Amino acid sequence: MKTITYGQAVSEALREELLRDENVFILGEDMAVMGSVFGLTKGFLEEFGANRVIDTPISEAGFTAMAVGAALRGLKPVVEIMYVDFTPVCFDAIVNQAAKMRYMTGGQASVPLVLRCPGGAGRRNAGQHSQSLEALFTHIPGLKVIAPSTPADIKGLLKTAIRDDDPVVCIEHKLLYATKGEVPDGDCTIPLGAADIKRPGRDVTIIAWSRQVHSALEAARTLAGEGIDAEVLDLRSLVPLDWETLASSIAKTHRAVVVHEAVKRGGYGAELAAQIGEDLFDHLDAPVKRVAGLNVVPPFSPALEDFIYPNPGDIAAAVRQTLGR
Amino acid sequence: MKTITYGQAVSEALREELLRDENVFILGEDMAVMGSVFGLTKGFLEEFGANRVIDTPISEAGFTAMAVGAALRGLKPVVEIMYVDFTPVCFDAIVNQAAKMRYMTGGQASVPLVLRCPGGAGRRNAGQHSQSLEALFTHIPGLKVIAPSTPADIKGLLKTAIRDDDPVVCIEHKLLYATKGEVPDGDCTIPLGAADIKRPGRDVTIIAWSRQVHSALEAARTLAGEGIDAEVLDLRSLVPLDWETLASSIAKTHRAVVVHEAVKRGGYGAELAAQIGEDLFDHLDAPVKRVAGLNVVPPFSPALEDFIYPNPGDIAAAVRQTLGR
Amino acid sequence: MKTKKPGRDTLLRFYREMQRIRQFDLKAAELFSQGRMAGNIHTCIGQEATAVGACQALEPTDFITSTHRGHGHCLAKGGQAAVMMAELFGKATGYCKGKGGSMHIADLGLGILGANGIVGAGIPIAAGSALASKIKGGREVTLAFFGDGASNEGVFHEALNMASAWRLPVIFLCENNKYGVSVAIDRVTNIADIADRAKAYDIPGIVVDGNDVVAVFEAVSAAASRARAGEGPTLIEAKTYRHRGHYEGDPQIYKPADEAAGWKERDPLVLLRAAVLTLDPGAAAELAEIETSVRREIDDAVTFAEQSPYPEPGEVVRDVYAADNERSVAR
Amino acid sequence: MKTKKPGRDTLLRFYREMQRIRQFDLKAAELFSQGRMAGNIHTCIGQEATAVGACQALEPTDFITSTHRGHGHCLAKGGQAAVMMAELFGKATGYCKGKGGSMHIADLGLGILGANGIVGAGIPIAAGSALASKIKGGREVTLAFFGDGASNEGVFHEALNMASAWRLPVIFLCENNKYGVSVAIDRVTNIADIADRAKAYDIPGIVVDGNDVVAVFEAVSAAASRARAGEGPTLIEAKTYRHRGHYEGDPQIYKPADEAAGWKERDPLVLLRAAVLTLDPGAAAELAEIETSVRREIDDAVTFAEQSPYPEPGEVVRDVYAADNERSVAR
Ligand SMILES: Cc1ncc(C[n+]2csc(CCOP(=O)(O)OP(=O)(O)O)c2C)c(N)n1
Ligand SMILES: Cc1ncc(C[n+]2csc(CCOP(=O)(O)OP(=O)(O)O)c2C)c(N)n1
Ligand SMILES: [Mg+2]
Ligand SMILES: [Mg+2]
Repeated sequence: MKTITYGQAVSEALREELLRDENVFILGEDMAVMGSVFGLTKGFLEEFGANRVIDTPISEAGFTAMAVGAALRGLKPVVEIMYVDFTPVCFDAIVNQAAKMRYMTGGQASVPLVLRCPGGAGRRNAGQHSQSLEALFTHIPGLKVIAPSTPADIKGLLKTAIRDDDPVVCIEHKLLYATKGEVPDGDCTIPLGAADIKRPGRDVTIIAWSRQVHSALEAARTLAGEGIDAEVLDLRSLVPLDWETLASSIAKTHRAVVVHEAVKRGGYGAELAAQIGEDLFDHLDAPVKRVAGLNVVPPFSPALEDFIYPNPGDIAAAVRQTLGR
Repeated sequence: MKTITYGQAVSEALREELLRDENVFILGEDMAVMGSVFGLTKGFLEEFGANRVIDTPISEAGFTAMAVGAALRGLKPVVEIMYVDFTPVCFDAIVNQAAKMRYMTGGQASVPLVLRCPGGAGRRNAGQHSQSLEALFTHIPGLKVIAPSTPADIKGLLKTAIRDDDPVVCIEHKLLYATKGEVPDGDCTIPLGAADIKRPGRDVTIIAWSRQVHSALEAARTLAGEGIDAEVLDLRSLVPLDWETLASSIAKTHRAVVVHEAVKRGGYGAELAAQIGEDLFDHLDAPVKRVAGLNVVPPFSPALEDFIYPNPGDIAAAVRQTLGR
Repeated sequence: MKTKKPGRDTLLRFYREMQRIRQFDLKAAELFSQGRMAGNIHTCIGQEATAVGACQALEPTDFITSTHRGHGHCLAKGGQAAVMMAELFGKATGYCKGKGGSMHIADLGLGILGANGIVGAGIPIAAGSALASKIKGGREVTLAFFGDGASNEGVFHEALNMASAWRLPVIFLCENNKYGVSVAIDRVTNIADIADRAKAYDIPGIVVDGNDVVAVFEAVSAAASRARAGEGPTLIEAKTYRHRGHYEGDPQIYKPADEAAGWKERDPLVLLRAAVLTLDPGAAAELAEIETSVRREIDDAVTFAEQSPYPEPGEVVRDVYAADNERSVAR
Repeated sequence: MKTKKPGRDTLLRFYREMQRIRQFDLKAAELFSQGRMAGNIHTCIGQEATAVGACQALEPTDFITSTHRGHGHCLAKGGQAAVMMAELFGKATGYCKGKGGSMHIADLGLGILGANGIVGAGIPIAAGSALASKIKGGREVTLAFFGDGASNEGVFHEALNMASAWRLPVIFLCENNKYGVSVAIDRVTNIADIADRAKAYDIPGIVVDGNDVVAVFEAVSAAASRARAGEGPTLIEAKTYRHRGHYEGDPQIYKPADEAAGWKERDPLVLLRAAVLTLDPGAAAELAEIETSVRREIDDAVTFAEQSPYPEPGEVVRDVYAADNERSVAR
């Protein structure tokens, strides 16, 4: 065990996979000479050479589709789209190419591509640099989607994603990069589709992913002081979904609050609330509450931005409401 | 009143708006000389000239963004993206430009753009020509989304959409073009955000839009024979949403089934089920059921394709289940 | 480097391949018009010389990406008529188990990385395959087929630029058949030759008669040599014409009345037949034999396709994912 | 047609405009480094001649689209320093009520159709504005500012092609400052001059010294005349350099050590000052006066920005939609 930042965990995962498998390579803007704008691939160019760590021109649609082509040839590209907000520029390559190749070819083609997408608000970067867009990907069959919240989880899941034969979209909240946590030594992979109970509890299940796991944990600490024992379930992987862990948590607590930073309307929380409502109706003692982003464009002003996403207070309030307090 | 096809209704709406407002113009592939691949703009080039009915090159990202630019200048572009499946090619123009301009400029900019998107399965057109992608748009604040099911509705709503100051995505199911219905004479506009009860009923509310309204009506007829009186609520407009009509229907029936052709995971039905579960929990006598597309890529084979979207039998079965029969 | 002129036997091989495509597409059009085939059919009748000239210049270990109008490309790269016909029928024995249909034929073993229903999408995928060859140090070349219309998509620009910057072993082969559906390319583009766009990337841009199989063969051979020598990509524009509609059923009101006639005279099969007979006036019997044996191949393909089973309903939920398919399709 | 050489007074006007940009951005950088400003700041220090030369060649009724590095463009097109500074502070008095920040400055009344955070996105938006002029029969010209990096986005290609095909009154002005963030343009593009890409669309492609405000002014004036005469678009490449990092805080490890020095000597303000003094050695006092008065303007802008109120919390849910805003934001 050692304590490192989330950014270092990304970096270690990438480096270890580059070392392990010569088919892995990195493609994206500013990944080589600069070592990525978030400093995640510093030194990689020197260590792995210009064939395995590639600085692209600003041509997201082209290079993401090129990654699909390289993946069809058995390579394992790890592409960074500098901000998840830019994925609309290369959306066809993701949605109509990477996601659908296997099915459309009757199972012949594999696209073992990882798309790393830094995302999220809180840095005063305004409308086109602050979105949480995971729900655009979870709606597309053929894509897997992960959104880890801790250094250990991002390291383990990113490594697994790189080894996976399907395209995986990896959502990395930019505000997590500097956060620290313990990471196991060794190969520490984590399977896709395994949720993690970050805090066990009996009264309510708070379901979250990415940065909102930390808000949920903070809310749970506050609630503990009020005698409310909240379970915090970190999905980690949205597709595949660990329904078993989720269902058994709710079977125990009978109450669920789903939390995400993305816009509420059509967020992945809607899907979870719908499934819980449909399949666990008899277990529920209260409606499933969602605590999510406002249905607005991210504003720039520091005086406005913090209102758009949930904070621990919002989560605690929703839990109290769910419990009728 | 006259009886025309859905395709003719689209055509009439476009023509009447071109006549009414000289700022309206049409932009897209094969819209002028060919009169659109669905024959919807036949004769327009002759009537309105090459400045108002424009054949574009195959450059969706470019011409959709150009429509944004023209809209910023006060024109009212009506863009056709030949299949909604191609919107990922121009997704940035829709998601980061059209949708966000007003907000990012603090209310200065208007983007009165209509994006007509033929969509849907059933024509054996396989993975990249058969999707229902409305949920990609409903998740993006700044976009309005309509998905009318009848000639009268498409005519009235498309006309309103063209007059609206916000970008509106209009989903037109390709299998509806040949369907017929009565359309009122005159200007017959319909406001955005007004649902329509296509069949009143007391036992259950079936919520649907676009082509699935017809499947729902057929299911309702079958169910009527079994003594089940289903209300069929056609949303028509997904954003804005007519929550009042929806809520009062459910307050009456206490049961809801949401139906859509789009892939179930993350479809707009999830959002509706989540909202109903959260806000109408006490009214509900049964869980909200969703009947929706399979979480798969659209297959080509006639032997497979019909399994991917709901049919009236699926809807009737879900209703029976909801009623415990 | 100069490849030597194809001789009589080579031309007969080309002729067989072009006949396979012609007859396949004529048959597909016929079956479609009879309602025996579903979906959409985009024939490449009139463009056979491009597909065959290009693929004959490639090695079996080379790769191609194709388009919505891809039957010819796939047959020319070694695709089996029967397996492709079965795919067009939506049968379990087809290239994609019936899941892809006409627009998604692929055979990774033959180097066919896939037809594509998104105009232009195959261009960067081909460049990506070439990048894989460069990274792995392989000598394979990848060729992207695409239309004149596709050259106006942004990914054309992006892929050509990256292929140039990284000297990738890729050939961009634009089949300029004058139209993107109904829109004549000269109505939406001001340059006479799409090949001139190569200047924007400092790569060779070559115009070739797309109805002359030998001309295409030679141009692609030269480009493949360049690519294998590490000299990077080439843009080739093959001027050609589609005799039929964009899709079967297209009334083609956008074509000037007199246009087709000239192109019919320059039908690539007519040209090649004449070329063969010039070289060897006694080859008529062999040409006829080829036509007959190809007819048999195509008839057998139809029989195979018709007699093949449809996929089981359960297939609809398979192949979405390699791992965890069931779970990820369920929820 | 030839515009006559700008005289002494015109140059002094240019100088004032360039000083406004220089001092605005220096001040913004300073405030940012002090933590008094949030988000990201992309200064255009070193590129002022391009912004000013271009906008001075336009009429007030003309339009521009801008980029993430857009302070200079917006000031040059008539933007008020105070209102822009307030926007950078996220204040209610800013151009976008604080909702847009540095990357989204817009003033539709001044013809500023918006800065843009998506690289390349402004290019087709400008072409669309030009299409509007064509449809309406107006004589306005639209100019798109964009970087060297943006010229590798697909929309560059698509917009130039359509603008050429439709002869739109648009000017594509590429500010080639050698880098897209850390990536030198010559590492990812094989042509020496981005202007050469004009050949792919049969439009004029012109290279100009982007640090020479008169050269930029003349090139854009000529392009604007062409556009107004219905002769269509022009691609202009202005070679320039950014003195600071891509964003404030960028360590710039990717710049060769000796590179900056040469460009510092060719600082556009230094060049222009010298040009003015050559024309009129007695202008030193006037130049100094300009510097002082601009300093006052910028100081006042900061005061205005600092003293302005933040937007009310309720603003967060306004302006998403024009009609039905409340309902569509609620559900
Ligand atoms: C991105 C995208 N836009 C539009 C279409 C619809 N479409 C299919 S084929 C075609 C024309 C393509 O023209 P070209 O590239 O010249 O190929 P050709 O059909 O002539 O072989 C169009 C517009 C599509 N499939 N994908
Ligand atoms: C579509 C998109 N890709 C990437 C980015 C991140 N990004 C912002 S500025 C920039 C570099 C732009 O280079 P250039 O066009 O040369 O403009 P410059 O910064 O030099 O003014 C990049 C990659 C972005 N904002 N949008
Ligand atoms: Mg064509
Ligand atoms: Mg630059």
